[in-house]
Amino acid sequence: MEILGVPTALLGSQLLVGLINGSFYAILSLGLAIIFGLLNIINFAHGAQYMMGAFIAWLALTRFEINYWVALIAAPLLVGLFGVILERTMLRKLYKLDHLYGLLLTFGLALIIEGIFRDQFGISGESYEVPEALSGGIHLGFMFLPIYRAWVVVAALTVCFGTWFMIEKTKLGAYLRAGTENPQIVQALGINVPLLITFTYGYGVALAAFAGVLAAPVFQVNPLMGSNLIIVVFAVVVIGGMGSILGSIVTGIGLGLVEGLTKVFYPEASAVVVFVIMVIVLLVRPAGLFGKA
Amino acid sequence: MTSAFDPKPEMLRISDLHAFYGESHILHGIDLHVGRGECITLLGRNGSGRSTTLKSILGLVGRRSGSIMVNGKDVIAEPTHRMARHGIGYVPEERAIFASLSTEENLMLPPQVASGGMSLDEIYRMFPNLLERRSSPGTKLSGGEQQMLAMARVLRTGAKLLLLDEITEGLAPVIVKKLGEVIVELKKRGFTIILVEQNFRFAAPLADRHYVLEHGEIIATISKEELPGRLDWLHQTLGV
Amino acid sequence: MSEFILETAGLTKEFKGFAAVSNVDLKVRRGHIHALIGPNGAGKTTVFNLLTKFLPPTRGSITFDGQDITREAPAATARRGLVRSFQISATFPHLSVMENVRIGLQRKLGTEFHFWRSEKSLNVLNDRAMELLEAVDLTQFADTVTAEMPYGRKRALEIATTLALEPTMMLLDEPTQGMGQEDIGRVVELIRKVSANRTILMVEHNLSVVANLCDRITVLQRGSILAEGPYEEVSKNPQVLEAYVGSSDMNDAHH
Amino acid sequence: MSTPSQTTTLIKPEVLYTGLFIVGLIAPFAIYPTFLMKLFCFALFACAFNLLLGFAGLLSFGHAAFLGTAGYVCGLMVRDVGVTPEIGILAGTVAAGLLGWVFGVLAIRRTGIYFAMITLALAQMVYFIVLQVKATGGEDGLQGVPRGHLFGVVDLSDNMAMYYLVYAVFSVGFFIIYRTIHSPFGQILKAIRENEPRAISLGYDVSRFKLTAFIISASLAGLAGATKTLIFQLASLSDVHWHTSGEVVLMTLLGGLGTILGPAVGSATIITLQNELADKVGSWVTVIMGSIFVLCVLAFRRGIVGEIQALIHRAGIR
Amino acid sequence: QISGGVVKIGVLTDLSGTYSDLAGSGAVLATKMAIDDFIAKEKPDFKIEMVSADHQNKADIASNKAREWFEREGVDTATELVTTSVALAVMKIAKEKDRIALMSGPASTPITNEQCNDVTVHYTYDTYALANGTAKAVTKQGGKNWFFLTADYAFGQALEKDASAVVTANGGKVLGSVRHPFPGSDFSSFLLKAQASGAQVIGLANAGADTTNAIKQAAEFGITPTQALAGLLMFITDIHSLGLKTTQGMYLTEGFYWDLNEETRAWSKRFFGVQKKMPTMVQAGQYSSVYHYLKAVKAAGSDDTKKVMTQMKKMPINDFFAKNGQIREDGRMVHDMYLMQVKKPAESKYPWDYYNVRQVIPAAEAFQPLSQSRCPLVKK
Ligand SMILES: Nc1ncnc2c1ncn2[C@@H]1O[C@H](COP(=O)(O)OP(=O)(O)OP(=O)(O)O)[C@@H](O)[C@H]1O
Ligand SMILES: Nc1ncnc2c1ncn2[C@@H]1O[C@H](COP(=O)(O)OP(=O)(O)OP(=O)(O)O)[C@@H](O)[C@H]1O
Ligand SMILES: [Mg+2]
Ligand SMILES: [Mg+2]
Repeated sequence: MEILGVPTALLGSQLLVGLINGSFYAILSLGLAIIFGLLNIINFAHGAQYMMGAFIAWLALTRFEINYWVALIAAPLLVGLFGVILERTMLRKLYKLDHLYGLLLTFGLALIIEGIFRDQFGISGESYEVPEALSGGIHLGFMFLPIYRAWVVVAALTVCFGTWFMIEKTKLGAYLRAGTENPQIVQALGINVPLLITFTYGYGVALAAFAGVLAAPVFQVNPLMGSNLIIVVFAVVVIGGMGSILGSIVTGIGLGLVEGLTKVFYPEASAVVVFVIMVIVLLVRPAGLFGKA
Repeated sequence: MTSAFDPKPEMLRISDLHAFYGESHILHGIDLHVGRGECITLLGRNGSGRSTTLKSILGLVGRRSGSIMVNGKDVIAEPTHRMARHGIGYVPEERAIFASLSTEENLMLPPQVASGGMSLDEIYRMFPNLLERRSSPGTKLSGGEQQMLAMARVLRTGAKLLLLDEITEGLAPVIVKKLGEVIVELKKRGFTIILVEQNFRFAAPLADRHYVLEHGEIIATISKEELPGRLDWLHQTLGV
Repeated sequence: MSEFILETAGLTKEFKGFAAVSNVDLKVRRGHIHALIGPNGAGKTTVFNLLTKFLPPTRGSITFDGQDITREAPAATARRGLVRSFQISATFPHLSVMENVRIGLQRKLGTEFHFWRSEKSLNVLNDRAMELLEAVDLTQFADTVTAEMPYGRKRALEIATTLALEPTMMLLDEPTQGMGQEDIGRVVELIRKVSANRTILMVEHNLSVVANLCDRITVLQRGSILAEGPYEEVSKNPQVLEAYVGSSDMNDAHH
Repeated sequence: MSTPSQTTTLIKPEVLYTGLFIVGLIAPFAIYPTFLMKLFCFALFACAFNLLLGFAGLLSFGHAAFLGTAGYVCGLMVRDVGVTPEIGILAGTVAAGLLGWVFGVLAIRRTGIYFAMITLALAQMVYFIVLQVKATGGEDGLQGVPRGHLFGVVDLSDNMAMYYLVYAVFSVGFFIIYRTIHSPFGQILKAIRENEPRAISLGYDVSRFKLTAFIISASLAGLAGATKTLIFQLASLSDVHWHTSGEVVLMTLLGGLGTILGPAVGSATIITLQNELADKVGSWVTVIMGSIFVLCVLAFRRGIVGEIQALIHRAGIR
Repeated sequence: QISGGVVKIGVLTDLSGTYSDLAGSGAVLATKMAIDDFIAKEKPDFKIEMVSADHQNKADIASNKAREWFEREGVDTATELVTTSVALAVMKIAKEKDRIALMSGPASTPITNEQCNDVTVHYTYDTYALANGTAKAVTKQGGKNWFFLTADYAFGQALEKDASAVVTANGGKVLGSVRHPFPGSDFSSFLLKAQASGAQVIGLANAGADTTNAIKQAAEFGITPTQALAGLLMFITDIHSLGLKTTQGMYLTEGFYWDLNEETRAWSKRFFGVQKKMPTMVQAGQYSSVYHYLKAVKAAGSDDTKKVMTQMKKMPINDFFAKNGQIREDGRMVHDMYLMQVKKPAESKYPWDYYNVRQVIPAAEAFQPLSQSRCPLVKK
């Protein structure tokens, strides 16, 4: 069977691959959306923090023989802590200002982080082996699915929906949303907003690092692995609606799929398809697919 | 004016409070006190520093100095979010309704800091408008509805010292009247209230004492009893 | 010329099934100061938004000066001479007071797109701007950055800027909100002064202001017109008293 | 966004600008002209960008598209069609203006971060097209553009001749920006930035103003790009890359957002640093650039010119 | 008759970007070594200086720097010049200013074809040599059916075109190709297409991170054992970063390998002592080209461009890098190339022991023959 000259088996496998990539988008854009939602900061350093996650996992394995599973917890914690420090020392000073400044600061941070890693580890990057327990794959009939990729989807979606639940369905979420709008008043109501903000940034950053550890066995761990991804992830967040948690998750997965399809039918355009969609979406639905106008 | 024989235990005492926004010095040494269950007002022209006084109590100004005693404890060094734990509730003049939250979420947002907060039912009975708009997002409310919500939000928390900034602003007379009743009721229940009001007709009968501010200083303190005699003076200074 | 400058017929605005304004037939007589009052949430601001095209009506029509303006763009309506103020003061905070007024005056020159022309070409407006500032008693603030002025003065400035357009009709949304008594007095006088030769529609909760200024009052409740007439008449209407004042004496509602 | 307050300058603007103009005339005798030319191109680019961000409050994150497109158009016209350089520059500018019109129509309906993102997305598409189209030479860039003879007469391969052309282009561009800011149009633009609903209610068709500003800014960015192509005799992909869009934001911010001279000063600083650091610190360039960003945002938000103005202002008060 | 009494060599390279590992600071080091060795060995009567700069892969920065060097600082030759856009820009300026451009890093064939000029030497390798070497050898060894994974830009397309031609010429077949955006990070979709094509060999017509990611993911999706990968533009640094486990068995073409013989080992170990990495062919070529240039200057007794160029073309190159290397009239330096196969992890005995040399491709076959040249300088 063929659809538009493409065998359905191939199409199926492409969709599956799209879903896998979508999971990465989802988890990265979720982190961005949370940070934007609460801090009103467009975290340009997100890509660098993702890269840090991957590098920490690699360093842990090669220098200290710390395995993947420990790294999966430890790297986000470490990077999250790094995020907490950044927030306490720098970002904190920008909340009252225009979005622009947060974007610029984190842009600068990204340059610094990437520059340092590049100086330390070179540009070609390092290779991280798929952990023993997840190596190999399953023959699905239409394709060979590496077990690790399946694990990525499961892990990413679990974390995404867990986070979504925490934010949308608990009081914490209401604090977060209210804190975005008027931190002073929320404080006056008795909520420790600075702490809340610090932890949120830390959490968003930790999500990036988590994605980084997930990505380490899939992609070559290199200092620029995040900077190439980040622009696309921005687009995902914007299409989903800035600050919308569910929006970022769903859009992340959806765009992964769309991109997968583009790779089948018009591969050259797969790098811009996200941007084309973004322009169309914003013209039709100004606040993004899930954003509130 | 401060009588040593004041029977009511002191809820709040402010001494020599200075406040700054950036470079500008707004409050120049405010001294005032409120006993438990009292209601006082801060009067003054636009820009005289009434709102700033309330904000300074909560630590929402750039910088402040002096002392702020709540229940006998100096809290000036404490961060804003701790003030609610001391039982202070605040209705800001700009209302500050959260746009991304629905009316009910706005109501449910503040944590309960003490017992004695009003239940949702009580609140909806007091402000039927809110019941009707309970699931509508905060910013879609009309000006007056937002004002009611801001007031209601604080009543839920059980805060015992209420700082109310221009709460009658933009409200229809029927609601203003109701608010007056609410405040009388609150006083009865032992709440302590600081009112900042333009609507003197509203504030006058409620207050035990009036502080008149000008350029960030208290220029007069008028007790309830003295009020009739000072009306002319007030009229001259404030145009009341 | 019709005796009514502004007429709406069956004006309705629904938000997701909730009718904020329903079937309002509002008629504003030329030259009047007309007040729109009503309990909170009655739909007054929404009516304003409809009249000035900041919201599209769900149903109904709006006629201004004999023209149907129901589907016009907001800026076009403003150019017709139907100009609004906002419930929260609306100035250009980082421009000087003089510049604020000139923004209003500038349109007449027809050079607003002339990016090649020096701004000195705007100096011809200065005299008129000063006149307007004088009218609202702001001459001594002419060079002040607007943000630094007290609230009441900003409202006055807003009115001056609006006047610069020489509007046939002004819509004022709670012009005295947040003002001290002395400012209220000033603004009331101001409105009275500028009402010469033009029509004013205002929303106002301060009934002493309404009693003082307005020729005619429309009372909205739950999106519909509850009563209409001169102050004396409306203030005796028991329904109005109940819905709006909450007592049997309108004077209770004066600040 | 911080807005410049009306500064009491000790020096009259006319004197200041005349002085600077004369400095520019004699500069190439002291400083390497090619470097100066590059500097002027980026200064013009940043000033054009600042017109939009600093005076209309619109953050375009895709301005490289105009710089690059104009560069390619000018290069192709001069190299392949064989027109004289001034026609090439004109063509590039017009192309950028047209592109600006397209971007503008699509983007100005949104504000804030959405505006930035739409412009970024559109610019990414332009990047994609430039990468794909044969005529641009893909990642090799458009190479070997002759400088040619200005009006068919003046040989521009002489660096000094080229310098004065660039200087003239910059001066004209800068004057247009200066004039636009201090024009009736600029006045309305400021009003819109300050309070958009109010501007509408005063009868101004806000989107037309924004669009006009966008087109002016895009055209001038194009002017800079077209000139740049002639200077280096090449147009390359990095001109349309989003990094360039980011760089111009940095230049503007570093120099002083919403000040007239700021972007020029900022771009001069960045270009000089890039040039000097390239030899000295090697791979640490990005780290240093990043640190400047961070420092700027945290400590010198008003930018170089903004800080100086504030100093003068303070001195003036005392 | 040396201008200013100094021969000044400019190293214009990518110190911070994508190519910084394969050229970058290693190329600067190689240049320094070449100068030091030359002074020690040949005792020249002129002074030699070196300047270096990071062009950040931007043609305009490179162009600006090169101009400044030539016009202001009396630089006699701009060297290294990785990234084609940089190379093309600088060679034009060199021509205009009558100076020399020595290119070790860039890969594009237009440098010695359409764009060629008489002041440029393309020294180490080019896409033709790599694609040709690998594709021919693999096809000949039975890898008849090919599928290309191509970076969607001029460079990738050129690689694909060159390699396809070689495959068909040697009796192979190209079953198809897929263009992926550049840069990409996830190649699984494209690899699945390649897999579905049933080709024996998947040719990677891309470079850098794209290549390494594709290789890695091919292994992950179980493609590699069944289908073979052929890297058309790979460097030892890529192998180093991917590790032998993922790359074992791959074919690639190199212009240099540190572990070829005593000479290469000796030089490379000195290099390693400073850089902590073994040299790539670009870095080794950089040394060789600079040394050769200096020799030509000495021989010509002048740093005049024309004289030095003539001298460089006249003298054969014989050092650890090349045996009987020759600079042709189109500027191409031709020398032997090596077809390598990546060792299995078990075969690797010591650090950086990565390759088995499968074939030495003689200079005459390794590069595009002059007869096919599109360079106007070539008299036909
Ligand atoms: N955030 C701020 N930054 C700088 N100055 C401020 C700020 N808020 C208030 N001010 C200034 O402080 C002074 C006192 O303001 P405050 O709001 O306390 O006055 P108020 O008595 O409440 O009057 P109003 O009726 O206007 O609310 C005013 O001059 C005002 O301009
Ligand atoms: N955009 C909207 N979406 C949903 N509901 C809205 C919207 N705007 C207004 N409403 C509702 O419509 C009703 C009328 O609002 P409006 O702002 O017109 O009241 P108002 O008469 O001006 O009241 P107030 O005196 O309190 O300002 C209110 O109940 C409000 O909650
Ligand atoms: Mg106040
Ligand atoms: Mg209203």
